[in-house]
This record gives sequence, C-alpha cells and structure tokens, in this order.
Amino acid sequence: MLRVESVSKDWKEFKLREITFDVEAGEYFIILGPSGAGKTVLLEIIAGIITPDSGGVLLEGRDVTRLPPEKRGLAYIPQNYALFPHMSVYDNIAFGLKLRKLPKQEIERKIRDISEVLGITHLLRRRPKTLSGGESQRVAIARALAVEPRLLLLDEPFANLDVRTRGRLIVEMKRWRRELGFTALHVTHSFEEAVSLGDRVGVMLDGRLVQVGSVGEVFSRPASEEVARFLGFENIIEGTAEGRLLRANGIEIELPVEASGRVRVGLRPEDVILSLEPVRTSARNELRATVESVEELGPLVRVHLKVGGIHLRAFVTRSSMLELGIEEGKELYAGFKASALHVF
Amino acid sequence: MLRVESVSKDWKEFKLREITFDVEAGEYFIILGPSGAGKTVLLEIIAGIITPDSGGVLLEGRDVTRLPPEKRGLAYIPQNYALFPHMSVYDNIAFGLKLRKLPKQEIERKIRDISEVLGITHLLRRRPKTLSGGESQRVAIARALAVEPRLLLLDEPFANLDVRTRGRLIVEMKRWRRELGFTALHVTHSFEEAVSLGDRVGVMLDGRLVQVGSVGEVFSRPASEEVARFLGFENIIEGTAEGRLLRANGIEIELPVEASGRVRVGLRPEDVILSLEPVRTSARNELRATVESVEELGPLVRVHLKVGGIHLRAFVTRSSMLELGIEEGKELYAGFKASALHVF
Amino acid sequence: DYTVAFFAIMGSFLILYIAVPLVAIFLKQAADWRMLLKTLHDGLVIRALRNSLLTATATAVIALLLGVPLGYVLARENFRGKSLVQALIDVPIVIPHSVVGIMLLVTFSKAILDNYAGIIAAMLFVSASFTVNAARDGFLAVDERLEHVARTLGASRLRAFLSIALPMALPSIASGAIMTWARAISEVGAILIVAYYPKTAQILVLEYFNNYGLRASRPLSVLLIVVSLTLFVVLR
Amino acid sequence: DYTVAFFAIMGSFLILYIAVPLVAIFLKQAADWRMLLKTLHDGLVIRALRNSLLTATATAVIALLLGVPLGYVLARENFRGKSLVQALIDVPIVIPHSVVGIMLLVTFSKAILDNYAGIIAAMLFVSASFTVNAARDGFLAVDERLEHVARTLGASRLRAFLSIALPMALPSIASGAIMTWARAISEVGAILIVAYYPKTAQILVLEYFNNYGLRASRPLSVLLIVVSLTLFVVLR
Repeated sequence: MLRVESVSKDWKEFKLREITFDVEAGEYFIILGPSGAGKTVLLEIIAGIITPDSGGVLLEGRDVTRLPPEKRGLAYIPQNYALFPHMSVYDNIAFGLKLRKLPKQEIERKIRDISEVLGITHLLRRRPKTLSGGESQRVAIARALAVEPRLLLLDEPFANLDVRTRGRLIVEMKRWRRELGFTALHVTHSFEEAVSLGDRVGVMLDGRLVQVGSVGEVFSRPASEEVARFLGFENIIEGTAEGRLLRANGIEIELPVEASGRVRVGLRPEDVILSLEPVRTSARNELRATVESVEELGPLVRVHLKVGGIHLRAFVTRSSMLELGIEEGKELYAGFKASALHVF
Repeated sequence: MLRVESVSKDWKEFKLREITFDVEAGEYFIILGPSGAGKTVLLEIIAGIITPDSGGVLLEGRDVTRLPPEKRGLAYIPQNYALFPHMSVYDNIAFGLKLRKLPKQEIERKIRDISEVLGITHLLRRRPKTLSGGESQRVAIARALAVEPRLLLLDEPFANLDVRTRGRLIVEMKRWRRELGFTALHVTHSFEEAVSLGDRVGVMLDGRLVQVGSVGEVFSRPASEEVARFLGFENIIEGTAEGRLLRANGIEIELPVEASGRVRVGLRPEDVILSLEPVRTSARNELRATVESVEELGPLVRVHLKVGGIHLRAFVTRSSMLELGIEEGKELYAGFKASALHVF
Repeated sequence: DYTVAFFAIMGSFLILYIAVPLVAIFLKQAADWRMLLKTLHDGLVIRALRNSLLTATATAVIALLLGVPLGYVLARENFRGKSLVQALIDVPIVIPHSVVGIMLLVTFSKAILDNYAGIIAAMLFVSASFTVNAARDGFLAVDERLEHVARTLGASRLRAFLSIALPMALPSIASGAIMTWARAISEVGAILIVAYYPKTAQILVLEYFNNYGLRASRPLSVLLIVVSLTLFVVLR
Repeated sequence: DYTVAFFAIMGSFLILYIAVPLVAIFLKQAADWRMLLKTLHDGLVIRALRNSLLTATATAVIALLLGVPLGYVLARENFRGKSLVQALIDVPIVIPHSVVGIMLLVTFSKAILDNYAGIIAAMLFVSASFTVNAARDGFLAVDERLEHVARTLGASRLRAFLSIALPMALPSIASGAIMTWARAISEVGAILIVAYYPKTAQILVLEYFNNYGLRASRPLSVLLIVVSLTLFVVLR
C-alpha cells in the first residue's frame, strides 16, 4: 500500500539515512524510536510536507514523491493535534469534506456517523480550546478519518495525555480500527503502544530503520547491539567465550548457551541483583562490584558499578538503595542468572 | 544559628504556611520536597530577597526579617548558579571581597586558597560561559564561600548536572565542609542528596514543613500519610483492623503488627509483586487483581490495579511487562509481604 | 528602597513630560470652546481632515495589499538576502522626513508633485514597515503544522493560507494596519515637500500656526489628538 | 509553488518602493558631484548640520538620563498604573508631528520658541520612547537572580545595579539610544512649529527646496541619508 524506498534527508538536526519499508493495506504499522530519531521528519516526508533529498515514496504503486500533500489522499495527525483553533469542532471535521464539495446533507451525515463512533457527538459545537487532551485527540482522529484517507499518519498520538486517558484511547483505537478498517502508520517512543497496537514494528535509531518485524520478534531477538540497547539491554559485555564460560577483562561469566571466540552479551539492568553478602547458587553469576555513581529515575535508581575491568548498570528501587546504603565507593555483590544474558 | 519562626508568604503560585525550624552552627540541613513545594521562596526569604507576610528570621539570635540581603552576612547560590557573565571567574570570586574593601594582596591570597580547595585554579581567567556545569557550580560555591558567610544557602545545587559530575560533587562537598567548616541550608528534591549530605532533613510539602529529623528517622518513620506518600508509599489502604487482620473494601490483608479499629497502612509499589499464577506462602498477602492502566516511567512501568474495591499501584520492569503480557483488563495476582506494610 | 525611589523620580519627569502637554492642550481648549465650534464649521478644516483620513486609509490599504503577502513570505520561507530585505523594510524609520520627500521627488518627480498620489507616496514610505512587521509576527505565531494538516486534508497552499493562516493572524495584521494608519496621518515633513496641496489636516495645523498663530491652530490640533488617541486605545 | 511566487512578487513591489528611491538619489547626485562639493563648503549647511547633530545628541543624552532609570523601574517593579505608564510612553508615536509642536508650545510657550531648548523639546517628545522601551527590555533580559546574588555578597541595590544590571543591559540601551538619536534627527513637523530657528539640517532641506528647488536640496539630503544609514548599519 505504502512503500518508502531508500529515503534520505538532512533536515535541521535530523539525518534520515536510506529508509526503506512497506506498509500493507489494513495494517497497523508502528515506528518505534527514541525522541530525536527523526520519526516526525519521516512522517512529514510521507505526508508531502518535506521533500526527501533522495529516495521515493510510493502509494499503491504510484510514485508520489513530488506530489503536494493535498494530492496524496492521506491524513496526518501531528503530535499537538493541530486542531484549527478558530473553528468549532464541527467545522474542523467538516474542513476536508467541504473542500471535496460534498453536498451539505452528505457532510452532516458523515460527521454524525464518525462522531458517534468516536464518542464526540456532544462536542460538535465546542471550540478546540475548551477540549481536554483526550477529547482533542478524538476530534483530530475524526477530522482525519472523515475524508476516508488511504493511510492515517499518527505522530505520537498519545504522548501528551494522562495515564488513564491514554490507556482508554489505546483500547478504543483497536475498536475504531475494527469498525472503520483504516491503514495506519504510527510513530512513537512508547513500548506500550507498540505492544498494544502494532501489527508490525520498525525500530528507528539515529535516522536509520534498523529492524522491522512482528512485535514479539523484535523484542525477543534484537537484530543488533544498538537495538538491544534501545530495548533495555544497557549492559553489553564483550569477551572471549569457551564453552559456557565468557572471559571479559579479568572476570568470568557463565553463559546460557555454548559459544566460542569473541562474543558480546547483553544484560538488562533490572536483571542485576545487588546484595551486601554473596549468595552463591548454581544458576547465578555473582561478582564483587564497587559503586561508581548513582542516578535517580523517579522511584527507581540506576547504579553504575565497576566490576573488575568492566562497567555494569543495575536498577534498584529507592527503598533498596536506602536499605543497602548505596553511595559512591560502596562495595557489594552484583548477581544475575545466566538465562538473563542475551548472546549476539 | 538560624531560626525561622512561623514564616508565611503568598508569592506567585506558592503559599508558605507557618514554617518553623532551626539550623545549628556547623550543621548541614537539607530541606527535601517536590518541585512546587515553595523551597526556593523559603530560601529567598532567608536570604532577604523576599519579605515574609508574617513570621520572622533570626540569625544568631538577632531578628533580621527587615534587613536587606547585603546586611545579613550569608551567601546564596541559586539553582542556575547565577555567575556574572560579564566578569572572569576571578572577578566573580573577587566580587564580594572587593565590596569589603580588602587590600589587593589579601583578595588574591583568599582567591588562591579557595580555588585550590575547590580545584578551580586553572579556570580563574575564563569567562563563565565557557565553563561546564560542574565547573560553574564549583565557581559559584567558591564565590559564595570566599566572603566567609555565616550560612550558605544552596538551591538544588546539583540538579542541572550529569550523573557522574553530580556524584563527584556530592563526595567533594563533604570534603569542602570538613576543610572549610561552613553551615549549610540546602534545598533539593533528590533523596540521594538528602541521604549523602544531610545531618538533618526537613520534609516540605505544599508550602508546609511537615517533618524534621535525622535522615534515618524521616525515612523509616514518616510522620503522616502525605510524608509517606512523598517517600514512596504510593498505596495507602484504609480499613478495620482486628488483631493482625485488616479488612478493607472486601479484601483481607495480613498486618505485620497487631492493631484494632480504623487504621491506614502504606505500601510501596516496588514491594508489590505481580504473577500470573498464585504462589501462596505463609508470609505473603496475595490478591486477585485487574489491570486498569499502565504508565511508562523510562525502564520501569507503573501498573494501576483494581483489587476488590481498592486501587493498588505496582512497579514492574519493562521486560516483566512484556513477559506477563500486562495490558488493560488483564487479570493477575498481586502479592506483598506483611513486613512491607507500614501502619500509621 | 532609596535607589528605586530615586529612579522612579527620574522616570516620572519623562512621564510628566509626555502627559502634561496632552492635558494642557485639552484644558486650554476647554477654556476656548467657541473657537473649537468655529473650527468645526470651517470648510477648509473639514476638507483637510477628509483629505488626511482618505489618504491615510488609502495608505493602510496599499500597505495591507503588499505588506501581508510580504510578511507571509518572510515568516514562512528562507531565501538568500532575507536579512537584507528585513533591514531594508526598517530603513525608512531612521531617514529624516524632509529627506524622504526629496528622495521620492528625485525618483518620481512630477508624477507625485502636489496630488493625492504624492501624499500617499510619502505616507506609504514612512509607514509600510508597521504592517509588514506585524503581519510577519502574526504569521510566525500561527503554528505551521495547522497549514500542513489543512493541506493533507485537501487544501491548496492558497486555500490553506486563506482559511487558516490569514484568519488566525488577523488581529496582529489589524493592529499593524492601525499603526500604519496612525504613522501615515502623523507625517508632516515628507508631505510638505511632495504635496503641500491638496491640503491635509496635519499641514493645515502648520499653515494656521504660521498665518494666524497658536490660538488658530489649536482646535484642529485637539481634533487630531482625539482621532489619534482613539485609535491608540483601540489598538491596546 | 505558485502561491508563494505570487506573494513574493507582491512583496517585491514594497521592497523596490523603499530601495529604488535610496539608490536613485545617490545615482542622481553622483552625476552632479560639483553641487555636492559646493554644499560641503556652504557655511549655512555646516552650521545646520552641527545644530542637528548637537540637538539630537543632547536629546539622546537626556533620554538616557531619564529613560534608563524609568526602564529599570518598569522591568523590576510592579505598581498600580504601570500599564498606563507603559501606554503613555508609546503615545507620542501616533500623534501628528505638527500637533506635537502645537502641544509643546501651548504647554511651554515662549520658553521653547525658536531656541535650542525648543528643538530638543520637540525631539525628546517624539523619540524618548525608544530609549525607555529598549532599556526596559534590556533589564528584563538580565536574570534578576544575578542582582540578588550580588546583594547577598554585600552589594547595595545601587551597587548591584551599577555593576551587574547596567553593564549587562548596555548593548540594548545603546541601540535604544541610537534609535532615539535617529528618530530625533529625522523629526521635521514639530521642529517647524517650535523652532524654525536655530536652523537644523532637516529644516534646511525644506527651506532650500522651497527657495531654490530640488537640485539645491538634494546634496544635503544625501549627506543626511549617509549619516542615518551609517547609524542604522551600526545598529544591526
């Protein structure tokens, strides 16, 4: 349905590099990446707002790379919803329909229908400024879907909403898709949205699309070290493997599988358990560590450790930090199961 | 040394209410509170920049409430350091000394001494704009300490620094205190700073100072429900106790101590463990729960649960969220040890 | 606080220096209301006022027609020499008014000598920058993404401009146009050179003063102040 | 994109309308450089230029002395009637220049008639707002906490102002003073009424034009444009 082919673009501080992917008709495709990856630039290239430096965009087989936005037949919802503040909700939704010169009754009928599905019938007379975040998002989606676009482009649609509204809208989004059957390309930094909504996920890092696949695939088998890092494997240890033993910078680690030669393993900081005394069991790697620094992340604390010649990061809760008396220079034990290691 | 007595002030969106506390000579006193609590307003009242609506400030027994800042003999370091951008580092540090009309050699000697202690001798010719965050903070501290103030007021001194610099400065701050022997009043939202530096801590919430005591005291025995909430007991359950059993809205919870009548207990979300199957043991409360919504906090996820008639919050890591398949409507088990409960 | 008190006193001189003449002329005229009534029946005054209002209005309209598109281009596009264009728009502010008149006569000679075109030419030169700058700022304040969304919904660039950017920037553009109007009607020096005739009210003030003295020129001055201040209050 | 191209063309008319007269007067004068040389030896011209420069400079100095403290008070203090004061400072922009002259004469009468004080009075009225507004904006851009820290280190309020706020706001204040200077030297209408003598250059342009025609007034105009544009370039 949509094909993006080797698209590159330098735009402000963003650099897109050779982005290629397909979205099938009826699919919900998620592009997952940290902020600054260039996700919005990519959406704006597909929408026709920015022209790529090289590469092309195909819609249903037709090259639309040079077509202005109004001739592409897709709908774009930017992160801030971009409701027209000087028009009522009704006129916002009617905007695209009026441009298509539909008869007045037809417009009214279409707005009534879409408003019912999205649960915004009671808001039609209101001004956008008087709406809550969740209401604004519903109106933006209604305005986009009213013109029956071939493809819906969503830029971080739930990022500015509170937890509850977000949860509710994600569930409803699934229903709207069933009822209205649209194709969507949704960019986000939220793992939750990717897991809940995505048929397929593309991971975008630093202007490149580094892995595309089903949600399960991407999360369980990251294609590279940097995808692994983005998916939370903050510790990457490089060393020489011999059977199930890895030697790295003076420490020895037990591996979950046999390997040999130079290998790298990934370890999530939440899988590292800190303790004051060693609690050696068969299934567990346990290493003497020194605290280098401590970083508070709300209720969680990221502890930077030095273990022999390598650095490790571990998450502990704030209460554990207090109980263990963790501060710079503290010596303790860092343990993790062999099964928590991901060998690349 | 410093006594703040029933200070109240309405200032912009902040409302200080009847704030009273003492700081002893030589003490390092930390005021801990979330942003918006009015911590900066309190510092500015003590510094003489803002006049309180009622109450007073005493320095060494003398009422200074109406004295302008330049007559109070204390030093203030605002959150952004407030280095004078049009002067060299040397002139910044010399500013207060020149005002005191010290002879030139005396000024030079003092600046040399303080610069050596703070490790900024090589920066003296530089302009503030060319300094890193950590360097700026050192210069700000040098400028403040150069005039040998009776009291040093610090507003979130480490908030704008990266993790490593912060850790290093906290350790050094302890050394500077030993070497220079100043009294400090330090306001922050960081638990780490409170634990590492504070002789005593005052918890400030919503314009009121709600608890003052040693660090250990405050963290282990929060004086009220709201302090407990601030210190991370996000779950507060109210019910009727009978012996070691608490009945609350249709659920039963085992308590760590005997109690009777209406009681409230606090529970940290990190102490709630989620599982798909019940794993009943003697020491553990285990309850059937339904996921209401999910909130991502970086690598951690806060899960909002409904358990019978009450709401519970639990922290799980992002990888556990994926493994357990947590999403709205999911049914699972929430467990916690009786010993994790804090009875008020 | 002595420092602030001293500063406030220094500042008050300036405030009084502006306020007192405003009050003084109204008070003096109130004591001489017969003259004001007489002026209101003076055909010359009425015609001059009409000329001033007409030419200032024409100037504002031309400034809108040319300045709003220019403001939009400055707000949305980047091009070589943009900062030069920006600077050029502000140049008229610093050129002595009589010199503006000479410059225009040198350039357009008889075409603008002593006719309405000349008055408007002088006014436009000194006042157009207000509309351009206000339009540019107005368009800058309109989130470009609103226009992008309008276009993905099927609007052409012109349509997106007309239905989104223009209505939203209208308040800013309107206040720019009012400033242009006020600056236009306040101009004297350039008009004296380019078009002494047809007579405008601001020139007539000068002529009455030269021919009949202060008392004769005062009522018309009061009328012009009332017009200007009314506009100014509307603007705020 | 046709829409933007059309807008750019519309806008170009305005840009050309400002640029062409500037270029034209220099070109014409280049073809008549003898007249320019002659003007440079005209004692009347030299005296008038000196008068313009002196009075504009005096105006800028007075505006600085009174306007900087006022700007500081407006930036740092809140008081009743602050918005009225703000509005009052901007009022002179919208009042016709000849009317400004009448207002000042009504208020100060003979004290300012045909003397240096009169020229400066007229200039100050129309140009002081530039210094006040620039000083206010300059002080607003100085983080108040810098002054607070200076005071906790032992500086009085005045000392903190002199060693922190003033040096940091100086670039903004300087550009405000230059604008005041430029606006002062560009004034014609009010000076014509208040002080035709002592003769200033901008009035002499008018007089030469009325008595000897365009060719006689052109060289002095070119000189004044050079002065104004130099200042304008310094300002940017």
